[in-house]
Amino acid sequence: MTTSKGPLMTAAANPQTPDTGKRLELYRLMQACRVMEQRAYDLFMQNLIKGTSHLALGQEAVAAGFGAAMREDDYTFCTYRGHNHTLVRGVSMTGILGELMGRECGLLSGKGGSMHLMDVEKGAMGSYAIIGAHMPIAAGAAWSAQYRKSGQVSVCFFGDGTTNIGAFHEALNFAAIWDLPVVFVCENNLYMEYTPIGDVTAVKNPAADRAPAYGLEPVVIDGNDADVVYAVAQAALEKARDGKGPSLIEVQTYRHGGHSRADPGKYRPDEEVAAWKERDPITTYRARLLADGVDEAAIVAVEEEQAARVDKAEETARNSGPPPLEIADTDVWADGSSRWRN
Amino acid sequence: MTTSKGPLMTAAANPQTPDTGKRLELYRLMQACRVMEQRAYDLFMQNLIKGTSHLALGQEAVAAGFGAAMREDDYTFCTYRGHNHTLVRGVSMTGILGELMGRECGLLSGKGGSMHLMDVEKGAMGSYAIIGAHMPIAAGAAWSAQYRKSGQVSVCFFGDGTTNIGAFHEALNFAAIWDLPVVFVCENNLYMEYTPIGDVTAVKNPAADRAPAYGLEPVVIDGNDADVVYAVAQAALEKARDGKGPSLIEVQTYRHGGHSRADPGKYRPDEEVAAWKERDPITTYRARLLADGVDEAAIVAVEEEQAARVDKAEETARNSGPPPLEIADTDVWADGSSRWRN
Amino acid sequence: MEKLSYREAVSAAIAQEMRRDDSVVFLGEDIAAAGGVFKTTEGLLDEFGPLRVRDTPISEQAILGAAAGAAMTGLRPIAEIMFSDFFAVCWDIVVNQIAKTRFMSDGQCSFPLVIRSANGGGARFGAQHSQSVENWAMAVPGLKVVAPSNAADVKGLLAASIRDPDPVLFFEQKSMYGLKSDVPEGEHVVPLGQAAVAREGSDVTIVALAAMVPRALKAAETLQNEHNISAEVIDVRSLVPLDTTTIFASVTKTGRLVTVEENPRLCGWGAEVSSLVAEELFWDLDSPIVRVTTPHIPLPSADTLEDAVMPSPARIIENVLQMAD
Amino acid sequence: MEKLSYREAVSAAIAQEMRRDDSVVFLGEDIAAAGGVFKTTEGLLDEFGPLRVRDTPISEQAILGAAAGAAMTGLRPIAEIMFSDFFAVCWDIVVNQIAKTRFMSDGQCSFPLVIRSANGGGARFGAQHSQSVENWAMAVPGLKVVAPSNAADVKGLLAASIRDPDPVLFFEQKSMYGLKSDVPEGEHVVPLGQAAVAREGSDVTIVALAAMVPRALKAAETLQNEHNISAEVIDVRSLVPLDTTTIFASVTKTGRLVTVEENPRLCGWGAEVSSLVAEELFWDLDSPIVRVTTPHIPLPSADTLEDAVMPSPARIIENVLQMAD
Ligand SMILES: Cc1ncc(C[n+]2csc(CCOP(=O)(O)OP(=O)(O)O)c2C)c(N)n1
Ligand SMILES: Cc1ncc(C[n+]2csc(CCOP(=O)(O)OP(=O)(O)O)c2C)c(N)n1
Ligand SMILES: [Mg+2]
Ligand SMILES: [Mg+2]
Repeated sequence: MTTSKGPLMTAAANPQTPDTGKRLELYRLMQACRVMEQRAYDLFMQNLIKGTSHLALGQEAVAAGFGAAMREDDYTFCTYRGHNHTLVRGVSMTGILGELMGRECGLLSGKGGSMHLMDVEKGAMGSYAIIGAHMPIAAGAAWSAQYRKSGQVSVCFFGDGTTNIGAFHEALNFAAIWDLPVVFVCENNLYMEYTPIGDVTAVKNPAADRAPAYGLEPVVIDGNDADVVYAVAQAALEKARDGKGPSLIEVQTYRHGGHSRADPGKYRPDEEVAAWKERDPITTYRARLLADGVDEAAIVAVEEEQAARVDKAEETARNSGPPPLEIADTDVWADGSSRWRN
Repeated sequence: MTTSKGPLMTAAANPQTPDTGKRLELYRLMQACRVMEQRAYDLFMQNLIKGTSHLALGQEAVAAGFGAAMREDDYTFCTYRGHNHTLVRGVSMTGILGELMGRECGLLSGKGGSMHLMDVEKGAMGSYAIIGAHMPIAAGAAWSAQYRKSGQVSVCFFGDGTTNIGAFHEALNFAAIWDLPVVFVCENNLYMEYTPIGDVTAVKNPAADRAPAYGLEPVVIDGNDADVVYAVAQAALEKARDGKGPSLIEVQTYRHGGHSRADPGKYRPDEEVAAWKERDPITTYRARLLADGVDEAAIVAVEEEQAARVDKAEETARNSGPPPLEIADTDVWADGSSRWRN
Repeated sequence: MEKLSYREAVSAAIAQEMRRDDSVVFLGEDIAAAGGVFKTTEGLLDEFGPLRVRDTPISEQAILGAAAGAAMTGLRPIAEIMFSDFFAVCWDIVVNQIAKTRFMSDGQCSFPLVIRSANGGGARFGAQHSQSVENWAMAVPGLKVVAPSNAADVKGLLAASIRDPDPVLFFEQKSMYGLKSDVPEGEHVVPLGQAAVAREGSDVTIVALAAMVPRALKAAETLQNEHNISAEVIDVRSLVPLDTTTIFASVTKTGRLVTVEENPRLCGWGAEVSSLVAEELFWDLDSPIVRVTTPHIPLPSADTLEDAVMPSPARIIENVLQMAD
Repeated sequence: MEKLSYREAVSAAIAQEMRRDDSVVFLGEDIAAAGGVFKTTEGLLDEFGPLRVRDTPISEQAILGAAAGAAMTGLRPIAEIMFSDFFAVCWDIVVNQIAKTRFMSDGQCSFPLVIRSANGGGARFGAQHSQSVENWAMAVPGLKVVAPSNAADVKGLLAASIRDPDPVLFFEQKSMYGLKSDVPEGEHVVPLGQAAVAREGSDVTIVALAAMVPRALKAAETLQNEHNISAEVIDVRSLVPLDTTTIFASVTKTGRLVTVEENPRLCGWGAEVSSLVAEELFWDLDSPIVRVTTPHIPLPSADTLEDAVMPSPARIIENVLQMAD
């Protein structure tokens, strides 16, 4: 791990233990993500979710850590693997599952799909399915916040594989020269789809080793430790809000499953998968809470609450019909239509 | 300047003095570039060159240093500011001036223009006018050489402003991971068109400070010293030919004129222009040759030869007619036609 | 009325809109301190300052990404892509992000932004700086596409584009930057989606865009004077929304249609207009529909070659005469 | 004959060509070790080794730039762009570099390369992974554009594309990957630029491409059985070169033309074919030319919505019947 002495690495090295309320919130957010995505997996198996879907099982601490640290009006930009980043902003679980299932109750009435979750009111500014594209867009939202002096920060999540595409480079340089309030979070889960990231990347840490190319501090943190993520997120958000510009944070984590629905993930050594499952962000966090004396009943209450929540969400989504066909060609334009002629 | 200890910086710090024959060749190449581009400027003023043109007056040592070091079958990829890089590969001066003038004798019969000079037989693989685009293409030619085990090296020239576009990033990473025999040469002339490069770049040395992002040695050299450029070019070419992969070399230089035909270059402080003109690569090299005991007659002979050459080239081009109109729609396809239907 | 060049009308429109709306911001390469490589944006930095008029690096994806993100969050950005050929390096942001996100989000967000760009041939810049690419944009759902043929329309249509709640690609034909014409003084806004009848006529309808409009008008004049053919010339002005009402009314009257476009041959807006008429006004047609285009080739650089391939008044006349045979 | 899926025909063609020509190399994301995300390239790494079959980073500009540079210098690269939507991130290399450089260089260099890509809708992938973008390519001079409708054509046309001295964009319709059909065993090459008469008929010509061909055939069957209308179905196969001979022969015979395309409405190949016919076969037409397309919208994700907007046999039938009225 890089051992820089900047504010972010300091936060990573000495994460202040948040109060129990916050820690239970982190646990709750992770649980919510976990049960929702496990349910999504089951719904696939029943062919109730069509198309594709990219789960982040195992990566929940990243979404939760940032979700817990962000201000209500901050912006999230994420990817096709963005169910969790969207959910932690307070977005409806029913809306998300409904969208995956293509139902009327879906967040986007079935027009977006699993790769495009978005809830502008909650600051979930969209999930983008073209690698890297959302990075300059996130910078643009940060520019807007800077111009409007709103104090909002834009947080942009992406993967290790994304660090090799042109838009990554342009967005980082752009954000740096304009001191934009944007936090770029690279979730290094070791794979670009089926290819180990090291096979296609000229440096060891695909994001952190590039940070100096943009005048930024190299930062690599443990993405399976919600406390660490939370602490670093707070530091980066504060830095951005203070007008001190962007951050690039490399978060080491792992997806338990394959890249997408179609992928059993067999290209990964069994021991590697086993080792990371040992480091499951949720079970380890649960153990830590208990060790730190948090009441098990409070933990179980969170678990039961989220289990009930996902059951309810699934039920509502199942009972929701397909979207009305009339909406298929609406909302191309601001007038609600798709009319291209008079 | 970066003070790395790698082979390229070593070559830059202690350039071996080439023999007099080679030094006169370097001088001859620089003279050829200078007189050709000065003539191009005059031809503009007479409106015999239409459209636009981007001169590299003041940057000749870069083209010359590489031109003198490259093997006959190596590949050059350059930009709209590529008259010199093309010329030094042994390309016809008449062909170049003729192309700028849109004449039948032009290198491309008037179909390419000043921004697209190309002479495949000489290894001048094209001048590209979209910023950054030729960088992955140069990598591709290097890949081909590697696959064919031909020992050829691809040399790719571009400007400081080009380091901020996505293709730069993709090409560098790609070349690095495949150990491609390609030398990327960033001619840092301090300006991206009319904008000082520092205003739009997150690091001080736009290329060298990014080299580590691709696992490469940071290299900054004096691009107005033909001996230094030649030595570093040799080292980089050798490294590439030995299978040791790509290099990224930042060459500090300056264009005496504006960005293009339309630009008087007024955004630059007078003292800056004056200081760089003091460091003219040609007059300084001439003085050095004399100081090192090279016979002035030999130097003058080179000058007279090139003066005569450009006169002859201009005359031939002036006497050449416009290209036959029939060629306007040929050579879209390999069969020579532009037929898109049967 | 004041006489403005096509170029001056650009900055006039931007200034007009920046004065009335603080949320209008402007970014691009060399647009601020240098006033634009085509000198279309001179004076804007001085009047509106460096927070609203910003020079960028050569990072077209970042430029348009920034515009997109800003538009989603309350601003009305104007972005310049210096030459329209460069849309190719940032096409994803245009077609996959800006054009689609409102639809995908079920209408949750808007992209009130304008991307201006210098388009088209005639400047002897060679194949990578001369394309007419308004067709690329027309083919993509979610983009409005505007291309003015004179200074008054530059001012009025650009103002309307900036006010429009949807993303507009605004193509300035670079060969026309120097042309001066009358422009209404004071606030001037021309609604999008209304073609102009540039010349009335009764025998044949010539539909043209941008730099092809003056050529069509020239052809129409010769057709009248030398061949006694009365050509109606329609300036399309905006490809999306497309004013089929005006075009159809003319074709219904004349029974004959010629489209004149600078684009290469295949899949241009001319094909779209032609096929619309072939579907909806078939029974009104008195003769085949003719498209005049540049051949399906990249543009050559030499002046003589470039002039030979772009549609000329002579080529338009020739086609109309053949049709009348 | 052997039964191959559309998917298997891809690797069959690549293997066939790699065996006969050492200069054929193949690169793309996850195409080697993983055998492709659509499993179209399984076995190639094993047979041809890691020097000829190479996995790349997510760097589409580098992938196509590498292919371009390699093609200029003696190789015959095949590059995969995983989804055709991603052409937008590397469009410059395609349209400004690969398509133009032969012309600009006065014929000095060739680009014998193939870019394969999974194209089109029907997989419920949403708007950024479902577009049909063959039109984007057709509009650009210098690109050949191929889109097969069955496994035999995948093998034969892909082989021909690899042998072709010009750049070919090869669109594989992802909704068809699983479909099996008869494919000639042994060497199989289908020349580019020849449309296929997929079904003979005399009353109306239906011109279709790729996944629309089976839909057109289905419609033709119903038209025959239920309405006694004899429809001829033409599978265009390659948009550039375009086989106007076969299309025109059919329209001359039937006097009626319907084009069926998956693309959004504007400026598609259907408009091109329609306007060609409206210009050159006007007097042979017995009724307006009709284009059936997806509406001018991004594709929605939900299965019900996606099915509703893409051209269906029912929609084709309806259009033909209206025409016959
Ligand atoms: C421009 C582009 N190229 C390729 C893809 C296909 N693709 C989708 S996800 C993916 C891998 C991304 O890896 P990474 O950035 O590490 O993110 P992760 O999936 O691991 O979260 C690829 C190649 C794409 N969506 N966009
Ligand atoms: C993609 C793209 N964006 C913008 C331009 C316009 N443009 C041409 S040259 C240039 C400046 C390039 O600066 P630099 O890389 O430093 O090279 P120099 O001209 O100084 O040699 C720009 C912005 C272009 N040709 N291509
Ligand atoms: Mg990853
Ligand atoms: Mg420069």
